[in-house]
Amino acid sequence: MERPLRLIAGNPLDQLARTIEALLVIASAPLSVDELADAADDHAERVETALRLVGERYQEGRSGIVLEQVAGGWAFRASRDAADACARLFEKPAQRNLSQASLETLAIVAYLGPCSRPDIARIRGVSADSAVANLVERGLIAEAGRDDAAGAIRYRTTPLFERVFGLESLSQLPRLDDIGEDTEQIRERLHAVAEQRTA
Amino acid sequence: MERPLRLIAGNPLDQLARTIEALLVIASAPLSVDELADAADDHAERVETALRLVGERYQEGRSGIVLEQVAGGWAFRASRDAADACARLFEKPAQRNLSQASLETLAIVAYLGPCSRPDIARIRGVSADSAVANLVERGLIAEAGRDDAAGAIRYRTTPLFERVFGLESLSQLPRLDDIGEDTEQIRERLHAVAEQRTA
Amino acid sequence: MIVRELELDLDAFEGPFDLLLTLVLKDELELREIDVAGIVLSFLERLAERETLDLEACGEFLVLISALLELKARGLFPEEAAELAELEPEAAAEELARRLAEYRRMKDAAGWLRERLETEGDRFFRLGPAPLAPKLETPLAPQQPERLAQVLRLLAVEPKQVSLAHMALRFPPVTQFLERFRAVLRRRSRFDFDGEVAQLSRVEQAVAFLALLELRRSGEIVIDQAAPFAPIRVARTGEEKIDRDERTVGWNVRSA
Repeated sequence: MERPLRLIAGNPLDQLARTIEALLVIASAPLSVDELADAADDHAERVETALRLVGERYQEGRSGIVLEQVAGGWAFRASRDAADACARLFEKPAQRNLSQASLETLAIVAYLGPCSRPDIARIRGVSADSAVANLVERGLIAEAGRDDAAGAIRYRTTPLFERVFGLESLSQLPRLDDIGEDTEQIRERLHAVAEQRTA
Repeated sequence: MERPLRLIAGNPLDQLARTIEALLVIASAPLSVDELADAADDHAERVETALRLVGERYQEGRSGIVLEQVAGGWAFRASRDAADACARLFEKPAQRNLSQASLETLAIVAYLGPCSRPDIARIRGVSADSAVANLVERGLIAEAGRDDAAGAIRYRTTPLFERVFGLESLSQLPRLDDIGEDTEQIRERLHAVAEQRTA
Repeated sequence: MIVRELELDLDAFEGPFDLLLTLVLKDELELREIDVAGIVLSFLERLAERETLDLEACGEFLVLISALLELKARGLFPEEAAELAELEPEAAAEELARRLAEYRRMKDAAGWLRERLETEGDRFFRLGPAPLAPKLETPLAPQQPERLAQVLRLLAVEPKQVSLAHMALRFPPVTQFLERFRAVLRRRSRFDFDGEVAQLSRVEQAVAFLALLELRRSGEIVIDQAAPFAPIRVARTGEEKIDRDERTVGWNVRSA
């Protein structure tokens, strides 16, 4: 398979790129530039340059293996083209059937940083106990120490959360304005009901 | 219309090869030809042909990722050239620390003597199941018979626990006179506080 | 239209309203898990399907849903209900608006996450080690025993002192009022609910009201109210001469 961007064998940068490929194909989680540099015993800047080479080679449409920057590091994943085939063979236990309650709880933990079950219940207006337990079991949130005042356990999102949602870091979460789409929906349903009444 | 196989991008066989790459890069175990064929929704013979293509692309000296046939089927591994880097990656995070959940669970078992998971959950205010499983796997706690009343499995600390914490025996644990004079008082105090927290 | 047969499809509960009430009353379902707005919407949608406005169903529903809402609010925010009560009405409204805005933002964020799941759902990646990767050994760092003592001390720290107002807002069990009303009805064939609960706190009154509904549901009593806000009169079943128009028949005969 000759490709225009093929890396020239023997070139030290090419060798570094191959080392990075090797590290990423066996890694259990995304690797940061520093982790890659330490393992490859090379400089972080050179690792960054080599990562660009790797990224050109492993991109959507070119390869079944795709390099992505996610959860504070770099990782290989399957190409989107192969999603159907992957879905036939693999489950997605972390994100399958996430309920609205779980998503709201996840949003609160992601945006407000470490927070406890009482914090979450206060915002959602309903108990967060089962949603929190469910998210912990899925590995999307994890315990992060205890609240100083009340001693309640606090939770934060995990690197898996960033990976599932395709985020480089939590700072990639969008800013939120005050207009609630959900409120809008409820209003629409109410209007629809009212119109039916008067019709 | 049968056409001779052409090994250029866009050719279905090349696409199958890319699908196989995608499946192999996310698999946690080697995949057999049949598994690959089922997932790719294609014939086993075509999968075998495509695997030859993948093997040409991912071979020693050409790529950091190498296709390997092992007992259970096919899998990617790191190239031998990158062996040193991989060894450094897997040696590096040599020392781990205990999570808050594990530390709390360990402290409860160490100070209060054999406890069941419900005992621990009662004091922590949250399920202890994964922390207990984690500590058992690490060999820091072990099963110690069953609870008289409910029949739940109880856990005690192990000799490894004492080694890790540099203790000759549990009697060397730091005193907790500020909480209670003896185990019973400490237990009562912890239960009382836990109840207040969940009230 | 029979309010208690209203079919609900909520996160925490699926089934008829009647069953939801029963489960809440028996403490088998946490009221705080229930999305009350979802119940209201279901009711309105059902109402809209009908040609005439069912005033009786509306009244019954309003009473029921208000009792549920008040119980839920006080159960969720025992301390804050007291805090809010201390605020001037304007400040309290502002505080509630702030919380509502915060909740809306989080609903938005949840919506964004849901969309993101859809657009990113075709990204598959491996969880856990690669099949041919070296086995990862992660020996534990040597630990200080003092850390064990520290975490236990933290577990033994009493949470922030709760106010007495909070204690006053704790709920008596519904069964307490079930027993009480049954006892009253053994002595008398009928009584005036408002008079019976006049000395109680608002929370106790709300719980007492739920007990009343439960007694009616189980067919032990009939209830009559001459007009909205008029005193609620309670009578043993079989003594229901006050129940001339049988307006409560749906609640005492049909209970399963």
